[in-house]
Amino acid sequence: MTTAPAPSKEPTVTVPDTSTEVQLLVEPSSLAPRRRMAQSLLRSRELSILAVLLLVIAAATIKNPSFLLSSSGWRDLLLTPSMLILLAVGQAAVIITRNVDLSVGSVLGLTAYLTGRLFIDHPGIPVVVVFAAGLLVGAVLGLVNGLLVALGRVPALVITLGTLYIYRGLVLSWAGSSRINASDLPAGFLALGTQQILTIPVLFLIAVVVLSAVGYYLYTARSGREFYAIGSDPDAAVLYGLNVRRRVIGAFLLSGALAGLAGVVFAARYGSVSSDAGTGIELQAVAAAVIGGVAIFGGSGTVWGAAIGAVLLVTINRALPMLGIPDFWQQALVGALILSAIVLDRVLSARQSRRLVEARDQS
Amino acid sequence: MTRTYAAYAHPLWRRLLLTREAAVVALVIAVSLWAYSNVPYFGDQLTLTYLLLDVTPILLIALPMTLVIITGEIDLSVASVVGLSSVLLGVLHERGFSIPVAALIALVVGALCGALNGYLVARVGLPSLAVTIGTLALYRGLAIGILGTKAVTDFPSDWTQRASETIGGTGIPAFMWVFLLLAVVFTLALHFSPFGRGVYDIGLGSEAAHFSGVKVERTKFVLFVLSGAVSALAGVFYTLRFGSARGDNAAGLELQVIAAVLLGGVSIFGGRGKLAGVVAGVLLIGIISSALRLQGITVNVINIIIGLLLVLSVISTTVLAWVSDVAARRNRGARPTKTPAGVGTL
Amino acid sequence: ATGATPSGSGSGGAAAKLSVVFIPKNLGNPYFDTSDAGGKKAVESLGGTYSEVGPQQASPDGQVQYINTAAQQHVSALVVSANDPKAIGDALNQARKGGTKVVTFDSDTDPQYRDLFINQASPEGLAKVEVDGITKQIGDSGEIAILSASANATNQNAWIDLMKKDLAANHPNVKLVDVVYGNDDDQTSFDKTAALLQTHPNLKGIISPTTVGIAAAGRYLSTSDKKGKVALTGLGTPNQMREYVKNGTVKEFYLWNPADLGALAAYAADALVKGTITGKEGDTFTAGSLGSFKVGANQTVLLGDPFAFNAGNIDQFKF
Amino acid sequence: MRHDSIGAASHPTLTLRDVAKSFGPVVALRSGTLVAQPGSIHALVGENGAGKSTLVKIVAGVHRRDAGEFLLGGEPADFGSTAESKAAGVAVIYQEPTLFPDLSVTENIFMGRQLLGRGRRIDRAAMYAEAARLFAGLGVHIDPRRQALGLSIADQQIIEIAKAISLDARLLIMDEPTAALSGVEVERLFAVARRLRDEGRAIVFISHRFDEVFDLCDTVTVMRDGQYIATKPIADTSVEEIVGLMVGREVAELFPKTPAPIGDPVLQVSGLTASGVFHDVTFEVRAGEIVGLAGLVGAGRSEIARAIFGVDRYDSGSVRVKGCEVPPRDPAAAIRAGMAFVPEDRRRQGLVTEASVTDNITGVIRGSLARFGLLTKRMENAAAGPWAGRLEVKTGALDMNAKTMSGGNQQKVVIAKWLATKPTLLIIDEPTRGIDVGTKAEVHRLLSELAGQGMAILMISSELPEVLGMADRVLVVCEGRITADLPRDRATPEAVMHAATHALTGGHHGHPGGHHGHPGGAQDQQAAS
Ligand SMILES: Nc1ncnc2c1ncn2[C@@H]1O[C@H](COP(=O)(O)OP(=O)(O)OP(=O)(O)O)[C@@H](O)[C@H]1O
Ligand SMILES: Nc1ncnc2c1ncn2[C@@H]1O[C@H](COP(=O)(O)OP(=O)(O)OP(=O)(O)O)[C@@H](O)[C@H]1O
Ligand SMILES: [Mg+2]
Ligand SMILES: [Mg+2]
Repeated sequence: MTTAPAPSKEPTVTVPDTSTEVQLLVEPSSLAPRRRMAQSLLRSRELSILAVLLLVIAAATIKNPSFLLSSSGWRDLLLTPSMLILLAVGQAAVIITRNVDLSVGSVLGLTAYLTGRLFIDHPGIPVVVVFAAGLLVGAVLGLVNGLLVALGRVPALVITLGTLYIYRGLVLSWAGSSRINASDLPAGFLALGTQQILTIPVLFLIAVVVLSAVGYYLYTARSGREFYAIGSDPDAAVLYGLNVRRRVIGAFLLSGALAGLAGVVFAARYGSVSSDAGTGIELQAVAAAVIGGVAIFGGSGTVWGAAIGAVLLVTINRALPMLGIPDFWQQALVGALILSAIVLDRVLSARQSRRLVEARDQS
Repeated sequence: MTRTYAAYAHPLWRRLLLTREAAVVALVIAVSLWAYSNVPYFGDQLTLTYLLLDVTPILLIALPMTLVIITGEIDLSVASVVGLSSVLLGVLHERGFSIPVAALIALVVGALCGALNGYLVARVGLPSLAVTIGTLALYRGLAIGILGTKAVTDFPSDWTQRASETIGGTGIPAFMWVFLLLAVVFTLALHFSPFGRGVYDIGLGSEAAHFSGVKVERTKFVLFVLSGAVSALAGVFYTLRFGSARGDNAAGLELQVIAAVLLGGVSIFGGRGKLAGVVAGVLLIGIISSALRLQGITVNVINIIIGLLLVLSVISTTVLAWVSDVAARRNRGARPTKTPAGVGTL
Repeated sequence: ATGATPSGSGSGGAAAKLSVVFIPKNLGNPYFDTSDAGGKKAVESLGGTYSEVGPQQASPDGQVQYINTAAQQHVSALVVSANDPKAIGDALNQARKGGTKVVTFDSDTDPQYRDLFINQASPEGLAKVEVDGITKQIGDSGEIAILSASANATNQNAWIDLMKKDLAANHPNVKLVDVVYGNDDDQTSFDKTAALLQTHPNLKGIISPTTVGIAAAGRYLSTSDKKGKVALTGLGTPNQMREYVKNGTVKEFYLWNPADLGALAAYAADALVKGTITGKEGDTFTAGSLGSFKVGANQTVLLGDPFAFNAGNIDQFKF
Repeated sequence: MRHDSIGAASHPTLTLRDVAKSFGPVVALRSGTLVAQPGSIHALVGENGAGKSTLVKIVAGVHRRDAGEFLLGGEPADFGSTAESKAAGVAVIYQEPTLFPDLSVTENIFMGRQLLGRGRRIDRAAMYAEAARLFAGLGVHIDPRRQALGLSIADQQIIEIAKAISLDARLLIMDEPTAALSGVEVERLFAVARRLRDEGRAIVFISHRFDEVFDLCDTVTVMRDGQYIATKPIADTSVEEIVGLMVGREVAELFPKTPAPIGDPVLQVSGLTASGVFHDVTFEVRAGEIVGLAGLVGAGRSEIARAIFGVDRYDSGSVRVKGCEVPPRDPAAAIRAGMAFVPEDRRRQGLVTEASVTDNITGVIRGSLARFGLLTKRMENAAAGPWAGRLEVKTGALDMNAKTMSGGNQQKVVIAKWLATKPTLLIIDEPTRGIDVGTKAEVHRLLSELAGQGMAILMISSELPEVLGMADRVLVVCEGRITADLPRDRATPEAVMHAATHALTGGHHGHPGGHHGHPGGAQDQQAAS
């Protein structure tokens, strides 16, 4: 037996041969940190979607300056997508774990109606309590999804398709044909729908705060990173000893809570709620995430991308009439946009993996 | 010295009766009997007619959808193809095309829609869930774009009547012949042909199927094309039955179709399921809806019931496996042999 | 419970108890809530059974299912607001074959598919009152737009045609720049209003001849910097519009009394079922406290003139 | 029979006694026994399917044992998840790399236990630095920030190793970590392993390469068919003895290739190239001939076979069967031309494990079974029965799921499926991997018999004795090139190993047991060969 070098504190090992040591010494990267950051930013999906968004805004503004430059234009630009941002952020978190949540539209409808009911049945209830109630009810509904998916070990698509029907059925039974009108809601709450702080709408601020919190969590928390690991390879995640069930339940809980919050936002923004509020919006939320670069089979993408995707979807809808495209064609354009996003994603990732393989071959 | 084997581990009755399909069929019979004796007017011929007319589009689309899901893919764009073919039928009719010619063109366009899905999924290798969410928006957008939210309603009445006329005095819509024909074709293709075995193999292990010479790409492509064409046929029927071509016809139908297919015992992971179960699943939803409507119960409760059936039907497998696992463990008296496994995914 | 024999009433509902099914364009629509409530009161005062069913979204295929169900049940009368003048025709005729009387109200089908149409107001009158309202508010010149329900809603389209004619003939300086469709959906109507204001910066007025539309437009306008600068009028219910009349977004809007409309439809249905009228021109019947009505041309009964709601009178109305 | 190798340390780090584990009908482990001492490297050897990986996974908490004793540091242990075993100080390198392709290399190393900075925030800079240090220690050149996607198998293995080392565990288990590594990388790994040993940790090392076992380890435990056989100090044993214990019989008797008349060429491959994978591969296989394709794992043998069969693409070259060109990328055409292909990954490529025995056996021929395009279960069962019988597949009924069968029986089903196509050429990749000894002999007899009937057989095997025993001619593949074509009489282990390692820079081959490694051992061995 030879004696190995004395154990050092650092987990480094003296490399057997000095000549190879020099040659093989690893540099973290040959690029300066700032340039590397700039490069990876330039290549990121988020940035390319943002560029498309800015292009759309620019085109619409040139055609009609009030699209951006009037005070309503600026406000609507931020306000209109707020609700979809919330949904897309939750959806992105779920998709990153290689699941999907189709029930968000129904959850939104339920909490939107709940919001109105609370104001009608408990006059004078503080707005904060209503927001908390929406968040909580959404979280509970999301938890049900999460438990069914994680404990039942059944596909999320089927479960949330089922709960889409169930939750919608609950709203319909509860609301019947009654509806919430603006006059049922207190002025202070309705004002939230349009209030601005330094020209930034409050609802948009809420969306951005949520987005930042979730984005920060997913990027910097251990458990946040585990969302990605689980989506990237669920079997490997089990071998790593990650608590897959807890994270999946957590993702659904988050998505439900944000859909619940979006329901309250819906009530504040539109001022009237009928029992079919939010019908069909789940596919928009999935589409926003996909456009924003969240891979449908999990593991990659960011909530920032999903949020930009949501803004792009909504803004395109608003800009097309301005560009002289009849609004009837908008949906077709959205479809084409989704498809090109997926195809682009494939092209980029193919190029990326080719680049990585080449890098390996050369090293 | 060669061994000989029993073909089956279980007798025929067990293989027929202890299956998901049998359970759904039993449920259909039970619900029908209950409705027949408890729901006023459920026994009427008219009920049968309307029930079948209502489920016909779902029945039609469920046929190719079953095959698509068995290969492990999904097609969310079907309802949009229904809308698009409806609009085409309307617009072409307005331009003076005869109904058969317009319908044929609609079918071709439907097949092309399916071909785009198939190309992106099978050839390019993109996930079908994402692709068909995109084409769901695209095809619906084209439908609405072509016609706006206007409607074409002046279809010749002999054609609109043909869509809902019944066979003699049976109360069964004549259009069921078309479904029956397609159902026979799809059943032979899926359950009694080499092609169908390939479809199952792709769903159970597409790599192994590829290694055995199954043309995985081509099979998937063909199935998406079929899905588009049959959806277009459903669109033609839908248009003539309601005498109205609108861009938003059948919006949301895709989820009903998928719910029915899954309820009928098809696994969303692919590889499992039978057309008989799917047809029973569609009928089950139709019968429940019809019976509840006749009792004056509205869509909300129907929604809840469909949702619950769907959730219960998928977790039942897990629950049953868990129960038999517990039972086996108790018999063996061994320590738990738990193996952590990944949770269900898409 | 029925056995195999088709019970109920195979041959006309004369012997059976009066049963009336109301099918609005869609459920959850406050206008129809009010009108159907009026119908309910009337049906019950006549000793009949009332029910209301309908689709979630305002589409003809959704309505057909409920018409079919009513036909299966052999109800004595159907009161329908049609989402399409033709698409639900076959289903209605099927029901009539089974002995059900069909009354349309609010939005008509082609005459061959129903026994009677209860017209809330003459289309000419409605179109005129809305055009007069908006032109007065904008000083008879400038751009206006219309926010309608779905693009194939029979009544709205008829009114829009009449408005266009009226504008061309009597208001040469007022330009109708756009007609958009909110599909009687809160969110869509709201977003369309926003788009309308952005696309046409010089817009001075909006007519929304649908209650969901005018409420959504009122909500958007009252929260935007165009409040008070863009006039809004149309057909709305006082409960939904109270807020916007009081905060000055809307000066005046119009509507008949929907509850009366529903009640009149119910009385007409009853008269048809009892056989007091057959629906031909010149028939007369009494509609409870609403008085006596006469069937006009095209088997149509006219409710009366629309009513103008404004800050001065809105608090007297609770519907 | 038990033999605790290194004297009486206070407590062995790991003690397993008579541990058993079954997967449904498959008994993976009957009585696994292993005692690993601190400050010692313990080799675990045994044939494919002996149950080594299963044993490892029980210690790691992936599986729970059905029976037996499991002590860690003298304390009873029973892990329900890998998190628990990690917490108890067990680090495992699994046989198959388990990386998250979407995440960076660094995240892969630290997932679940990332270094935290202020506010429990992940400290990426510290992690990158730490990863760079780990890689420097292993002497490899991997950018810590790059994505794991696209890494070579060797690089993936390095990352697994870095991951395990960084765990600072008292017990490190490595399940075939060297399978994909080159000589230099192996030497660096060994240096690290020795250092860890000298720090007093216990290491369990699994490998099929005896030279490595004798180079690195202190003690060796042999397993066979899920059973503990023996534990020996390395110093007191020899390769021959270990092989004897592993196989349980004389090696030679396993490979009863009987000479058969060699006929015309059936398969002619010329100039086959797929850039980055294999280059200019040219050879032929004749009727009645068994050609063995030997080489190290990762040499590209499977890729060559897959390209010939049309599953994978290739850039240039041609494949002919009986003189007719076979189109590329079309397995169906290859099958029509008379090819059959038993792939190496039975569970994913060979079988549709979720389908029945019948469905699998008729999987390729059902097109020809169909009458008027129609096919019934009855027709399929009638066709499958005789083939299952001929290979003596042990199953209750033909509609049993292939999943429930043992590996050997599964392999019989795969072979039956291909024999049913009546091929003229059989390509068989790792014919006996994970198959028990009895079945192995049956498979060999069958191959021999088929060759005798005039079938051309191309056999890929990582088991040198199998190749040498069965093949009429041995082709050796090294780094994607054919480096030797040896007739039976010239195919000695030395010749094959020389050709197999010919192009490798730090190849370590030759005589096992000779060198007890020390830094710079790679160069020494190179010189010795
Ligand atoms: N999850 C499983 N389900 C069913 N059978 C399994 C499973 N895992 C392993 N086996 C079976 O258990 C037996 C032992 O496998 P194991 O992987 O432990 O062997 P090994 O000694 O590691 O072989 P190798 O040298 O090929 O890695 C094999 O027959 C294998 O097919
Ligand atoms: N860049 C890569 N990324 C992922 N897998 C790879 C890569 N390169 C090679 N592999 C895989 O590594 C494995 C070993 O390579 P290969 O099949 O060429 O070796 P072999 O000589 O057939 O050895 P064996 O069959 O004994 O493993 C194969 O499964 C191959 O697919
Ligand atoms: Mg192993
Ligand atoms: Mg191989």
